[in-house]
Amino acid sequence: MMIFMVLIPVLLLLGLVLIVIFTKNMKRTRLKKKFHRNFIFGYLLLLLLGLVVAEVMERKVEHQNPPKVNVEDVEFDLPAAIIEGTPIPEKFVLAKRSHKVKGELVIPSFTNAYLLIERTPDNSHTITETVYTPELMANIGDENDVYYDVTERLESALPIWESNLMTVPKQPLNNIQYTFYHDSNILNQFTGEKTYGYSSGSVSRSMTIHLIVPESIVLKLPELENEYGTYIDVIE
Amino acid sequence: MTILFIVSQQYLYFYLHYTIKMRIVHYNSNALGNLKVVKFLLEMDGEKPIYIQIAEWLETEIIDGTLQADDKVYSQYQLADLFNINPATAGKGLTILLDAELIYKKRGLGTFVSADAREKLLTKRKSGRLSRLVQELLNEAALLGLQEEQLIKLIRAERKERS
Amino acid sequence: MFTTQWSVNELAKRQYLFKLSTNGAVFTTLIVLQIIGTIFISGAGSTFMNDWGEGITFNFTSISNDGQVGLTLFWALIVGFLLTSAAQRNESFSFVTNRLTFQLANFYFICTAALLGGVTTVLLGSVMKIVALFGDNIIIETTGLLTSPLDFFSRILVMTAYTLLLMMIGYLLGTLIQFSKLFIVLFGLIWFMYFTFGINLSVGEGESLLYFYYGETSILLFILKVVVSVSVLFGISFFVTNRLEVRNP
Amino acid sequence: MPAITLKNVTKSYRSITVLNQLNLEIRENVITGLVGRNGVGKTTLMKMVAGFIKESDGELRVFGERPFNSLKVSANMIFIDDMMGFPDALTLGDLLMECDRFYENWDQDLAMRLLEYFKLPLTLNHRVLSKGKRSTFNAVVGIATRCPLTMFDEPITGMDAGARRDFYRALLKDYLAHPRTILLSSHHMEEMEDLLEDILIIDGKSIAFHGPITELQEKFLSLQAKESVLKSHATRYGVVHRSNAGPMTEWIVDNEHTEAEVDELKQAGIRVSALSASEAYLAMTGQTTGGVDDVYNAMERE
Repeated sequence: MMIFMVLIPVLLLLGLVLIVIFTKNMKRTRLKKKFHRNFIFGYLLLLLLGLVVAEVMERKVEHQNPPKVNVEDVEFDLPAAIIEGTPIPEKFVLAKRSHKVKGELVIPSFTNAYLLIERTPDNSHTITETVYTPELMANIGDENDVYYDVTERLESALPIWESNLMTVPKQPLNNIQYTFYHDSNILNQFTGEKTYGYSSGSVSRSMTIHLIVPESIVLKLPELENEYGTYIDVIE
Repeated sequence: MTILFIVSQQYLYFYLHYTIKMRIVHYNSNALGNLKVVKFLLEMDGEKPIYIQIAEWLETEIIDGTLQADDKVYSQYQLADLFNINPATAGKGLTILLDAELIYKKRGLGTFVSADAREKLLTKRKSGRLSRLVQELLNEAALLGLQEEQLIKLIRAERKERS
Repeated sequence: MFTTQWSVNELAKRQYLFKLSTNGAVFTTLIVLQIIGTIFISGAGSTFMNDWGEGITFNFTSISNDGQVGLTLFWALIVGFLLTSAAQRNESFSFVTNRLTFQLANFYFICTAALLGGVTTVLLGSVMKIVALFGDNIIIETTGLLTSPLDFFSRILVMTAYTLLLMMIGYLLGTLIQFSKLFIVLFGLIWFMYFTFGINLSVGEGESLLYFYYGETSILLFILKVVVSVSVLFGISFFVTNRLEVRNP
Repeated sequence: MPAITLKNVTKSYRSITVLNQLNLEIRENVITGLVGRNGVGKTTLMKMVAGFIKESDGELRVFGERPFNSLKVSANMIFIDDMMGFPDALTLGDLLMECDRFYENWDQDLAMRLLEYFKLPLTLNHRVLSKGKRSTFNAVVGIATRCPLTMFDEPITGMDAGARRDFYRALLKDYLAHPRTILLSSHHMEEMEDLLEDILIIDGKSIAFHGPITELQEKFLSLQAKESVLKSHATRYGVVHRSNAGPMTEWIVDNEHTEAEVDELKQAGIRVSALSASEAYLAMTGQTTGGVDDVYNAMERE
């Protein structure tokens, strides 16, 4: 470690020397006065053109920044809200369905979803299902911990019901691309724009399926002790 | 410059040929005005000072009639250009002639050849230079141990050959 | 006898024009650096990828003109340094100058270079923005020239100010080294100590010197700070160079 | 008023004194030759006059001004030497334009014609020129700037014989048309001596001679004979330099002879001749041929 600490300034110095030599050599090239002048003005013209194009494109190209969420709003505890019955914002609800099931409910093992089963002392054969959307929020180097809510871009597949069988299908592949631009922080000293760091993070939650199953229906769940076991909670 | 060179007329010789032994004597006048011999400037085998050459060249121009009496003489700048030398040096060449009264100045017009310049030069060459050459001859003869008759014989023989 | 009489201003102006015509390479170097930076550093952007099990791949490209800003500031330091070279002095002193006009011309040149650095860096922002606009799902967190012209010009001002500051620092370092080569040893030592033992030269917090400028929120105070700093840096350089002999063996 | 005045001017670098207590007046509008052996401080003197370096002690005035940091002196002076820094980025044509920018008396037409004559295309870069061509270009700049004080330090370095002749000719012609103070240093004194009015010889950190070149020519006589003859006849004159060239011994003596004395010498078989200015200079600074013989003679004796 100490060796590394000693090496850093040496390497930096070496880089500095290399750049000095490079710059000096630039001076020594046989480029003439006229070349430099044309080069500079050509470049400036190109940049101005770039500015105009950027201004026009910014208006022509459709883009809408995803909604921003503050860090404290990111962690809405959905399971707790479900269990405690506190109101859940409408935007989380992906589907609300009910199914007639006789005798038993068979659920094969699945991945990428959280299943919450609530038993009711009800002898009807109706299972109420509420599917809550998976969530994805990304922080792109925002030092103030503001997240972009990109949940809308996620595609998800709803559980499939066939008589007394509920299958949670494999979720479709979600490949989300974002291109992010901001001006260098140093330039924004007086513009009031945010400063961006160089680390990013994200918060995500998988799809939540909430089933209200009457007690008369026998549950046939996959082995709880398997590696996905924690994805299913049964509230008696 | 406080030192002023005056070239005494009777000791001033001009030479047409570099190979001939020559001697120029300079007099220096000090502030009191009495003349005192200070320096010799001799040209033996080496090259002559350029201003002497200039003076000489002008002399020759006067003797061979290229420059007639009352003709305008080259200015020092023309001479400088002509000989590729410093104008001050050229001026010094002119000064030699001025001091010898071979040329004269007309204010604002330039320098002109004196009426008696050619005459003076011819006399001087006869008396001055020739006698000087005779002196040189006698020096050489003494060195070789030649008698006067032998010397005269030599001269006669040379003359005969030429004629 | 004298035939020519120049005023200091007139001559400083002419020396400045002379500098502009002889130091075109300084600007060309900046442009080459910026282009290289644009292509290799920021052009590719920085891509972050997150993968959740089998389902989601989240991929985003962050584009900014940070790279160009860094390169331009680095260039500024080097250029300031190089302007003090013996060759630069000899070139100027081949023509009419004294040390004052030489210094003034250098200063004007530095200001020009700083302005060019400031303008090009900010304009490169819009070039980078175009690159971003070709991407998918664009997030743009900046205001353009038309949406808020004041912000746009404040960016140019800030960048120019920092470039100017760094150039003057490079210029002072170079001047001191020209004055005595012993300064190389001193600077080398400081540099080494700084990195090896983390000895902090600035009083108080680690970033206090930088924060003196960067932490300033009032644009007027910022300008004042920069002007005063540049004057002090230039003053020291001038004081040192005014006694410097040119082309001495 | 003299163009350049030095009163007790000393220049030293740390502990090394290069020029010691110089007193000097260079006349205005005169071409002065500056000669001396290598390293006697000719260039140092010129750089001081140019204001590049500062005198350590004494009073130096150029046109009545202290040259160090003087804009007036800089504007009215040009110093040409082969170390002149010209920017690489500029072509010869660009450089001429820069001269035009800085020098009021600059004659662009003359400069272009001279460059054309010397076969130096305007599109060339200064850096790619050969040594001789570079000297030629610098010399052209020196002539065409027509500065009231023009200094050339070894201007003919690397030039071929033709270029040297042309340079001296051009300098003279321009001087005749536009008289100015010119300071010219060169090792090739014999080539430039016709051009000079005054000569300044620096030897041993101080001035050995300063005055019209004709005065220098008249300063000495050369006596050549067998050593025994010289010893018996010529000992009363101050001998500046002795050397053995072949079987003859040459003594260079002060020229303070009467005519009779010279006759006497000649009768004794001594060859008496005048010296050219450059021979006189070499004698004064101990550079005449044969001087190095002493070294070998001394070694043989041991």
